[in-house]
Amino acid sequence: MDSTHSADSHHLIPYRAYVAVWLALVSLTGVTVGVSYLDLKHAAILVAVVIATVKCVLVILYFMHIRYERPVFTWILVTGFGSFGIFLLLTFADYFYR
Amino acid sequence: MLLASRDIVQKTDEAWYWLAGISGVLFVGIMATLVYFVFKYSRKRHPQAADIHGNLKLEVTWIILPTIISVFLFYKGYEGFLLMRNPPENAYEIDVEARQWAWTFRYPEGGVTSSELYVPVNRPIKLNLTTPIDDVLHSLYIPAFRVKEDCVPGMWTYMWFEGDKVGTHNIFCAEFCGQDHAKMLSLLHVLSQDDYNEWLDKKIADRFKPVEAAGAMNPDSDEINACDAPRLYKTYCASCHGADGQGGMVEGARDFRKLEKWKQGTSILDIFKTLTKGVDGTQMRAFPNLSPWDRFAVAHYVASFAQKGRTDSTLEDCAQLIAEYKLDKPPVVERVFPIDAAMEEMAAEAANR
Amino acid sequence: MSGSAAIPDDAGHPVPDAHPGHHDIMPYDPVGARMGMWLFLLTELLLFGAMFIAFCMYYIQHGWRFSLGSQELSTAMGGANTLVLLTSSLTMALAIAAMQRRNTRLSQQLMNATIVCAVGFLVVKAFEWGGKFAHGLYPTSDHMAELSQGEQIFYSLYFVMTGFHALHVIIGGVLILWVKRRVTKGLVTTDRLVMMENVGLYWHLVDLVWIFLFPLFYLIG
Amino acid sequence: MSSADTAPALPKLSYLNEQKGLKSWLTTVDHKRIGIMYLVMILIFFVVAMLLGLAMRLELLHSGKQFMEGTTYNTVMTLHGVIMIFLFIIPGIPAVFGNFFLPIMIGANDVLFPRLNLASWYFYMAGAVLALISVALGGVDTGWTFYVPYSGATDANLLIPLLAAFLLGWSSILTGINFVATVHRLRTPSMGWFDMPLFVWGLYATAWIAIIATPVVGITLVLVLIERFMGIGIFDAAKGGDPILFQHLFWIYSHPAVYVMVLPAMGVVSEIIPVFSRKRIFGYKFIAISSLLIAGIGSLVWAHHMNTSGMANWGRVLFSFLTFLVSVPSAVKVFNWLATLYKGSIKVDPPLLFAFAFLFLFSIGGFTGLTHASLSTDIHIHDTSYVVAHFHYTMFGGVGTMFFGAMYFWFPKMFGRMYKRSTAFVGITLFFIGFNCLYIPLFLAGLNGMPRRYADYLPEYASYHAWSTVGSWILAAGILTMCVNLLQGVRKGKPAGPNPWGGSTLDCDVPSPPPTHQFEHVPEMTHGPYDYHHHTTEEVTA
Repeated sequence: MDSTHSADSHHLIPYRAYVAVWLALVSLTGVTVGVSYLDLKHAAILVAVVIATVKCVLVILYFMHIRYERPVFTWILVTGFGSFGIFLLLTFADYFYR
Repeated sequence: MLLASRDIVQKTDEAWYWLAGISGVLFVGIMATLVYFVFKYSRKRHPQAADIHGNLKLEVTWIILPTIISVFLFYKGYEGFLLMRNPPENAYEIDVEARQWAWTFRYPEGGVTSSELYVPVNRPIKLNLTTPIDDVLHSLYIPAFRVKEDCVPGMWTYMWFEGDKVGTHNIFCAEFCGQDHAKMLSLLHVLSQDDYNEWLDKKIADRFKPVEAAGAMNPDSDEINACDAPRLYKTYCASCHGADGQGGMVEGARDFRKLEKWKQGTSILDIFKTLTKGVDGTQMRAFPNLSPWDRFAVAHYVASFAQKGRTDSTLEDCAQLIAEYKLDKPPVVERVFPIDAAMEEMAAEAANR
Repeated sequence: MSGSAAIPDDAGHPVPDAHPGHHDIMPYDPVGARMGMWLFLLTELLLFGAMFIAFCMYYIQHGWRFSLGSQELSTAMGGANTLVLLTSSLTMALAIAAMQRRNTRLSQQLMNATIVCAVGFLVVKAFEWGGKFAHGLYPTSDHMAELSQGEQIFYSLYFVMTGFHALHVIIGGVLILWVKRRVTKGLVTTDRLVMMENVGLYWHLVDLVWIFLFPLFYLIG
Repeated sequence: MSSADTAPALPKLSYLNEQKGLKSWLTTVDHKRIGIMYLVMILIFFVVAMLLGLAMRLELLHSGKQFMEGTTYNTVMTLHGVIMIFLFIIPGIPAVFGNFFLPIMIGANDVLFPRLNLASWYFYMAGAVLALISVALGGVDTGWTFYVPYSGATDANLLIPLLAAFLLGWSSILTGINFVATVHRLRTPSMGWFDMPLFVWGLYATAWIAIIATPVVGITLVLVLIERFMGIGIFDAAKGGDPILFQHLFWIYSHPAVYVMVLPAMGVVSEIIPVFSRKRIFGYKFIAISSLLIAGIGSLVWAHHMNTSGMANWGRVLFSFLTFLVSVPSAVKVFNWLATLYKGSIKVDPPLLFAFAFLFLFSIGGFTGLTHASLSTDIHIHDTSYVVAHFHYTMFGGVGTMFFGAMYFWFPKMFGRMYKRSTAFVGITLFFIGFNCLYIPLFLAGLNGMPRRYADYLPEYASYHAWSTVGSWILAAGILTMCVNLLQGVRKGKPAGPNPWGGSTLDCDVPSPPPTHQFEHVPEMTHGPYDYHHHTTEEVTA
């Protein structure tokens, strides 16, 4: 059972690391709300999505431990997000040119 | 003409023959090889199999060859497609409305409509397709000209073709649309220019029958009944004024059941004028696309929402209005005529002179 | 069980089975279980992804009318909910970290905090939706029918997407309650933690979806 | 099933009879038993849908109404499509043969999540039961594509069939998750990625599509339900929605779904051809990787289904190009199979004949697919009976044929008995003749403009339809022969022994039928999955 145990308990991440990530997430939320008051027209949605993506990566890497999992997990994620991205892009090929 | 529809047919068929030819050769080749191997290397003749793992050169060859063929065939299809999606600018435009389960073709001249499509020969025809917002998808398909396009609610799509000889062809609905999908058929009549003119003249004459006061004022007259006022009202008025004339579907749309404060009067003739000219400063627009008989029919229908208290007009008033708008003789309908055809005609006239 | 017990562990070596002879009990394979969970999360992602695709395409078609709709939504409420969810994500991650350190009591308290956040989120959401309904802004309402098509589709998407998200919050909350019970009963321990980790992953996914929903709906006005 | 132990040469105990009684089946977590349970249900639904198909052909025997009204025909057509696609061909090979053989072929005793596996079966059954309930309520007439706005407008009860499709989607998602995780975690330690049998590669690629694409269609169908029952108009043009977006979301799943169907079938072909030509598969890595490429590129081509839908012209061009590209990995597979036969030692047994039938029919399906990828020709033949024929050549001629091919190949392993060889040949021949007689006329009718989903047709198409209907009878006779042969084989076939075809994959090392617990020890990979020379080389070194 020892080896099973070692399979399960990866890095013990210090509590304060989680809190630091949380602080970063909260401040990014503040930034995205703040930016929304600037009059950016259609760029607003792009900025919002970029900030959201950064937040998303933080959550995935630290809260969801992907940084400490083996590489195959990253590949699984890349496949999923990549497919979504490609679906989105290819659908744009219709709507942009309508 | 730079692009003619017979080129659509030709390009499409050409692409098809390329596809069928290359596919056929490959298919027969594969199957022949298969049969040959099965006989040549049957266990009886060839008891010990060779030990071959693979061959990189062969693999690369049969990756690159199909890729080249694919790109070539893609291009062949693209050529015809380019033609199909770029109608000539001087194309004769006809609007198509599909609904369960019938086609309505609307011509540019004076709102003429028909349920079968009539077009002049040797003239590019552009069809603008749509479906009413509460209907379902349809697809107009003319196999003889290899063209097809869906009719989508709330959207305009298009296609074009050109008939190169006089004849009649099938029109199908190709997008599944329910119970009578298989019966949603129509015909395409390609007519000579003269026959087409004759047909159009007759349709226009039917549509712009000179108006007489007695018929226009009597809601039960044959002419009024022929106009199908309920359908016209539903199509053009109900979205703002409501199915029961209650108004208020958009801000300021009048309630036809109450007769207070009508800006331009409440009589049949007043409503007719409103339909003809619209109301300035409001969303009420004019409806020149409706024939005079249509407008009288709608006016009667609108007036019927409020039975009591309406001021009636007399036959004399009506006669006066008919004279004012010159409704007693058929109007001159402007023909949509391609520039090059007009030039040719003028040249011919000049030559005759 | 020796045959299928050939679970490669982290190093790729087979792990001897804890229950030899019992075919129907699979060996404990935390990496496999997490992998399964991640694959499941991908399906959730694509499920919301389809709705995000719809959102983007309609945004292209209706652009500024979406902004009109967005102005009607309360940034304060949305922002508050964002903070609540982020905090709940933190407490859930900390709860797992506490379990890894064999601190069961702290872990349970942190899970309680997570559930409180979940309930708080739902309460704010209920007020928000309630406000919309009170203004006659709900599907099939007359007021909704009078709006422009762009605003109609914006609110349709708003109700559907935040609705599905709220459903996931509820499911996630129930899962956390369930896993907390298992911790209490001693079924989830530091050595067999994967069940709790997977619930945690699910909860973070709920957070992830909201991270995108919040700016797209509340901040484009 | 337990009658299997009467024959002397069969193993006394196998997964079939180690436990007895219906309950032991319904609560089993054994991947082999779950595979058999899928097999039974899938065959039942196949026969039902086949009868519906025969009824449609009979209605179309002559022009004019025979015995079905428009709506009745549309309902029968929808049911035929829904059952064949969601209950037969999508789960078909993965759920039956994947469940049974994937763990055995990678040297595991079960899938990674056995209870989830059973849950998938119950999801399948729940979907199936709902589908049957919807039939009892009068069926639906929307076509299996459930296109809006018609699916929002029809009078038919849509709630139950859409829920059924949703549940069936979950069934295949869960199976997909199970397969991917199993391949990653449970391969016997000595088996590297490129030591896996190609059938496993096919299943692996398929499972990925199921995971990635199925949720998209799942939520789309739910959105249609929400639109219909709660008045939220996501796709309703009157409320600012776009009906074409539904088609995008629908085909994002439903086009890759055809690869979900066909990749496992190609995997079976890749197993059969080397075994019967006693020769290592040619270009193993190319076949394996082409499976992934087909899955990958195949996910990017969905909008060629919408070539006339009114989407933007440049979108159509892009998707046409991508569609052409997907033909390349398919071609690579076909060429490699051919090369495998070269200098082999070929014995034409029934499974190999099925593989040849697959090559013939699927090639026709593939080549006619090019006419759909090509922009201008597709505009002409889109939504005509040409599509119907093309689709049936790939799906039925390809996947359906290989479903039966897999049956005839693995039947001895699954039941420990052999079917009648001569009857098998009769069955395949009838199947093959009937199939071509049924669908070739539809190609021709389509080229001449016969639209699809028509309950009736103009007299000029009469002869095509008459031929086609006659073909449907021959085809049905062939399928009947094939099924009866197998059923008789289950009951009184001769014992087959552990390795009747002389294969080299791990499943050939376990008894037929296998015991519940198939591997007592962790199996060692002493030779590759297609290494038919290993006996001789071992003897030589000894």
